[in-house]
Amino acid sequence: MIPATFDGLMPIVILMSIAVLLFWGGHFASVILAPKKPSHLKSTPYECGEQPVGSAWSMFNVRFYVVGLIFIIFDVESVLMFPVASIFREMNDMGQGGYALIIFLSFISILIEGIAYCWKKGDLDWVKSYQVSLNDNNK
Amino acid sequence: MISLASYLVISLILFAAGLTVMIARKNLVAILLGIELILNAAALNFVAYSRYVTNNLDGHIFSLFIIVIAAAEAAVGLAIVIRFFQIKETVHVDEATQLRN
Amino acid sequence: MNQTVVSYLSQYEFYDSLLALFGNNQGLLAFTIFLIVALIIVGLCATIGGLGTYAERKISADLQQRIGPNRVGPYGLLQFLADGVKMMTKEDVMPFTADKMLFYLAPMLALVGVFATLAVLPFSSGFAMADLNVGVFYLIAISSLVGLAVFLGGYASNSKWSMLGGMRGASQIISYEIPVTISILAITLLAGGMSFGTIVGMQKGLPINWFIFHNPFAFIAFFVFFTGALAETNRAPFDLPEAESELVSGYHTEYTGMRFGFFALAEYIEVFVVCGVAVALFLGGSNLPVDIKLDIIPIQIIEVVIFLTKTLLLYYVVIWIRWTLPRLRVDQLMSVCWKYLTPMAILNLVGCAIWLVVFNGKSMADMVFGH
Amino acid sequence: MFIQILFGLSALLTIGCAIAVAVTKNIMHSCVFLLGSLIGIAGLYATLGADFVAVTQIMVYVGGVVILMLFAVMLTGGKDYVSKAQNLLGLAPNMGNKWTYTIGLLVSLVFILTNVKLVSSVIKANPAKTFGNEFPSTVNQLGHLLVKDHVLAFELSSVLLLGALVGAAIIARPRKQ
Amino acid sequence: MEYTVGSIAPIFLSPVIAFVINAFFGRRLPRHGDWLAVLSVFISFIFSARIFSDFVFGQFATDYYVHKTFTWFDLSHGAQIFKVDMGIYIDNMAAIMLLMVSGVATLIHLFSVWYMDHDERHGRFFTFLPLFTSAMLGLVLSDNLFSLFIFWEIMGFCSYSLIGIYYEKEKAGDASIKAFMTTRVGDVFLLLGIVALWMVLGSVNYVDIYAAIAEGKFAGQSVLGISLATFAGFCIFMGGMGKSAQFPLHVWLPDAMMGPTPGSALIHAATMVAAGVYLALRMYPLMVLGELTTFIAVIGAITAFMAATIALVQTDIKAVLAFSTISQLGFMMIGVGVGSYNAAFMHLITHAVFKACLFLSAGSVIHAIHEQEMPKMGGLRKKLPYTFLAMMCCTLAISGIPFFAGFVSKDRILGDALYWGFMAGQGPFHAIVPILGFSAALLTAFYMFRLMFLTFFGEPRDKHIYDHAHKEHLSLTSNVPLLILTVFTLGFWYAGTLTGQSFGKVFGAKTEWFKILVEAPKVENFVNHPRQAFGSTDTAEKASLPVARYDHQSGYAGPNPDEHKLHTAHTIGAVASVVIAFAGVFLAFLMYIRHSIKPWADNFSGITTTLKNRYYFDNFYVDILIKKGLLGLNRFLAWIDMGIYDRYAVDGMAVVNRTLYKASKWFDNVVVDAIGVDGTGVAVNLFNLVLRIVQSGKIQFYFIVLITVLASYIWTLNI
Repeated sequence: MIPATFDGLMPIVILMSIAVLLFWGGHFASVILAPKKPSHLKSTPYECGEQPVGSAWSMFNVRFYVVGLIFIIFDVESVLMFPVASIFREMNDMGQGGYALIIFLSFISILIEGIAYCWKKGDLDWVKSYQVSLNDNNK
Repeated sequence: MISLASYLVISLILFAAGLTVMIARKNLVAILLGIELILNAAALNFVAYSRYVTNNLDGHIFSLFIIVIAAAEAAVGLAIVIRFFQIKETVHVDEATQLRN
Repeated sequence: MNQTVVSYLSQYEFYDSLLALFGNNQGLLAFTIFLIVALIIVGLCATIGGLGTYAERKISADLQQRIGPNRVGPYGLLQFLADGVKMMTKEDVMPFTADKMLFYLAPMLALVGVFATLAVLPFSSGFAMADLNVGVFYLIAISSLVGLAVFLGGYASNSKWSMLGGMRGASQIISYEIPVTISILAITLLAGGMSFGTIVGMQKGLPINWFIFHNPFAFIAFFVFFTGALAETNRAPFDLPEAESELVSGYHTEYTGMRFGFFALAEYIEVFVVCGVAVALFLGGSNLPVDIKLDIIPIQIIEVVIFLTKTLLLYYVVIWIRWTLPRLRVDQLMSVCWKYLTPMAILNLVGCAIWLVVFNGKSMADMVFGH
Repeated sequence: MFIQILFGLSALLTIGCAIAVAVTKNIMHSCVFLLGSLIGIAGLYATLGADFVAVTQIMVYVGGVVILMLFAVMLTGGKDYVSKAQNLLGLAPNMGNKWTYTIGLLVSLVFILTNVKLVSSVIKANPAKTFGNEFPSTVNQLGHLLVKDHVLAFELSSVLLLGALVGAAIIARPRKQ
Repeated sequence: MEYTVGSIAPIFLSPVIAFVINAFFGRRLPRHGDWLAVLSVFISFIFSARIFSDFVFGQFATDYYVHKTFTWFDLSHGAQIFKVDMGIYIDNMAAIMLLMVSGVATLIHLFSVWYMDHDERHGRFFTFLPLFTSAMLGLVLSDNLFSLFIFWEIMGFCSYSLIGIYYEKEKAGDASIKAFMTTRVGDVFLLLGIVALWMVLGSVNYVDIYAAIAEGKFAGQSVLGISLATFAGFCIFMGGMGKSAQFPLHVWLPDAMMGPTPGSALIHAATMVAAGVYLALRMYPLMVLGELTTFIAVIGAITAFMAATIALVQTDIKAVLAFSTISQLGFMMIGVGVGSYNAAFMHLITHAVFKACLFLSAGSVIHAIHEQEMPKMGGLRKKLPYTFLAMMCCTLAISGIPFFAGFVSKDRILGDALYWGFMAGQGPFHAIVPILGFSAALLTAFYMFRLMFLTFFGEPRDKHIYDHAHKEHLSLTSNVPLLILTVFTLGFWYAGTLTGQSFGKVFGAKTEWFKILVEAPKVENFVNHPRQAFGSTDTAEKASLPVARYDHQSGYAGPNPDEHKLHTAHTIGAVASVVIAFAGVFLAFLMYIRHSIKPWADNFSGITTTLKNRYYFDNFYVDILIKKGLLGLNRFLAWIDMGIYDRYAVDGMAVVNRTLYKASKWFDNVVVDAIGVDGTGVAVNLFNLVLRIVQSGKIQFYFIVLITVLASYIWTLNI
């Protein structure tokens, strides 16, 4: 096994730089090649030919946030599960598979509890979430 | 070679930036941004010490959990901000005066 | 394990002479090799991405009993070059209400996120640029930049269609990241590591050794992964962020010229990357089905060809799905993710863990053929 | 050599973006600069050989926290929402004015001066070390630590996240007015 | 035999799991999860049976034990050791106890499925029952007084919940509170005892205590001027008195019959009350060292006699059984006191079996006729043949008729008491113990047969009730548990050669396996006791079992030089108890079947009233202690409040105030108005300015303060 070196991280940086350079290059090319005839009407935001009214930066529904919320919790839980998952086979070979399984399953069970809660409370319903929570409050 | 001091200085600057954000900004979301910066400064210190001082991975574990807690804190904090906005129609921190008096 | 192109090449004699050529500066040599390989891969992927647009149009035409592009080059093969040139020569329009900085930044973020994933894609046992210990994990993490780019693109345009598309796109991408991540977690569990080298190395031999056939749960996990990946790349039937019949063009409504081109390029390369990851994780990657005694270079070429063949087959499937299935509604989209795919993915993960402990890491093939 | 370059780039990104977070007047830009800063920190983690932590940083922050913050900005009125009541009350603007910045910078200065003392003592206590170009994989060790030494924290973090999920969902869920 | 945690832990854990599941998901489960409770306890029973067969049939020596510990918490700092171990301690006694508890509990659970069917508190009942069982099993398994105390309290809580399960009934609520509070009195003492031991020994492990006794660590130690052994032993015994309902803390047990009958069977007959006796047996060396045995014997004798007399006049079928329980517990305490260690333990086991059976039978009767008053019963043996059979056998057993379990054990206790009282050369005062014991035995036989005759024999006294009684059919949940328990009321299970340790007279009760397997811990064996980590398999060598045989010439092969005398005492005791038992039965027969003797209630009305009022104990506690004592204290405090505080402090204050008022009026006019008001306004404004900055409610300001304070703290650090 060849130990990893920091040079192994080089491709990531190189590729990112290539992406940036490519972007700049393309941009530069378009600056050179593309015609430039700006007009006010041309640079209004597209709204099916109508004059846009107001800014698009308005308030959005909370359900977007709730989805993001569930996502971030799951994201973090999966982050914590990754190291455990990658030593799972090793522990199993060492004869500690049962222990690892219990640890792992109890972790996952709490995860499942979270999704079950959100499911029950209607946070996973895109349309109904508002009505469901209205009913909840009436109880 | 990179020394421990450089990491500490970076972390210090991060912390100071976060501190400035937290004090100077009046937007609750921006204050949360400052908190993230401060937490990251701390986590960076943990990892740096883990490599330069203790030579074990406990610092990594610490910063892992800092990240976890920061995520949880951001989730709950932003939820509170959103709720606050729904009630008060503003995210200005000095308007959060319900508990006054 | 942890092979990079450089460490792979360093096993051979000509590496030493190369090293001498660079004045024994290992870092510089590595940089040069990496740069060359990166350019090759980027070129390859850009070509594939470009050909992807051609293939998409050709296949869709086929499915709809049309001819499709046929003017530029033989069979219209050079159509994508023509498209590229067209984009470069289009006027670059930015809405005056836009957030200039973010408008500029968003396509770049998408491009960076997609290109950075290429670093760990295992084209062959020696042609992977980097085999990080956290390979798959890195890939998931860095590809979430694309979701951010979609959101920022939608936001920066300050157009209602873009904003809606951006919000939808971001929430869809982050939602579908969960089943994908958990399916990958199941594979990590089975392989006992996150590096692509480990994962692909575990699947040596006949197709029966692939992880998709390792156990029933992994089999389901593949489909969960693939569905989720389709949604993450905003492909039909999950192309809600850019649903042309509802949102004009979604988050890139306001993008023109080269910036639009970069968004499109990023999207097509991401589809390619996702297919490649599916191949590496579930379908045996670049492994040869049998041991062939050949020189190094031919084997590498064969492996690359195998990998590309599998990937392009999946790519075909993706296009096929796009032109076959109708688009989901946004509430269906969310319920598919949270109520079907995520519980299934968790179930698969639990199932794989239990399978691993109960059968002591044996696959179905091991039990049938008795290793 | 590469590691120094990586460190330099990351440090530049981190510090530059962190300062930009503090300086910019646009909350959306502030979030995006925070993203840059966090990616820079991930790079710094990479230079410390903490590959898993680095990727976790990207995964959680880039994929999660920053998107959540952007959502929150959108949900609280887009770019920079200033309520009418606020104008009437004559409060400082949301993104601060020169007075708030003066106070903030002063406190930061105090903090920096204080910490210079701490940092210098730490550096005195820890003689410089040099490391080779190699770094061992941390994933497996982290896994073992999580499963063995820190198993309680591991399980409890799951409970914490559950609590955060439930609590935040309850708080954020739309209600009848 | 190798014991791992996996083979021991399920005994305790499976009912706990059933409890948790039933507590959280019981409502969702079919039949409220009663099957789960039964199953879980049955699993415990199977694991216990394995341990039992290893220990008893494997003929382990008396001093062989399995002791596994793990560190619960360790707060040691330097030389100061503060470490608490938890663990498992199993010897022969615990093995037998485990089998008894889990077996009886299984049958009771099974019976409850039938008894509690269609009851509205079905789910709640089956939530607490497994928890209760697990606590008792945990108590038996525990290796130290701390964990014993924990399980002790869990049992207290469970009994509270089970007694008060019909909490809407005022009597049930009161009874549960009474049970809880009365046992709390004992528990406080128990905790005191544990703390006293802990302070001196630094450990409350049984083995550590035994070792300390052997090493003489108790010598010279004293608490409050009393020697430590006496103090700790007394306090621990007080705990046992509370739990085992000994005089004078017995008042809760009769009231505790308000709960469902199977609950009573489990709590107040078979297991929980046995915990006190079990504790006394475990701490026997401490009691001996503390010279408490006489005290214990006397308490036991008083309890036995007193409860037996009260039982004579009770008309509620469960009340009779409750008092008989107290009486039998008194016998056990006599056994502990007079040094008949294994007989006391044996009586604990036999009593658990037949008393559980009696309670279940009573439950069966109550379920059939929905009536608890015996005067309204009669002639039920035709309607309830299986219950009658079961109850008859148990009554024979409890009365001490030969060939039944009670005879075997009670006879030995009485024989030892006889020896202890008359022949061991002690003072004449000691004779009171055997006398009261034998009297109680007589009364036991009498009142139990009174119960039988009133319930099952004769003509039905209430035709209506009799006609509405359900005819009994054999079914797994209703009668079979009774019949199974009935089988084990036969004497030969407990006597003689069942386990093949010795060839001897089967019913002669002289070479019982109990005698060989269970004996008081020999403390000197524990001095260098081995400890094993919790997870390890058990590897300690078990000593081969010395076979004790009775020899007419030299007595037992035991250490007692007076074996021969003892044997004589036993012979006398056996004969006497047989005679007494039959006399009791005959008396009951004459009174309630032949009616040739009038029941004595009419002759001794004063005594009967006293007995019916249970010696006015409840009245004493309520009227004297609480009303007089507590209310008197209250009144005293009220007097202090009204008479002293009000009169002098408050009224005096008024006078002072009035004076001050005059002074301040002047002051107000001159100083305040002139200087104060305006000045105060200015001052307040100034003060406000400062305070407003500090107490702004603005989080950012707090943050600034925080950082500033932190910074200044760091500056003061000398680094």
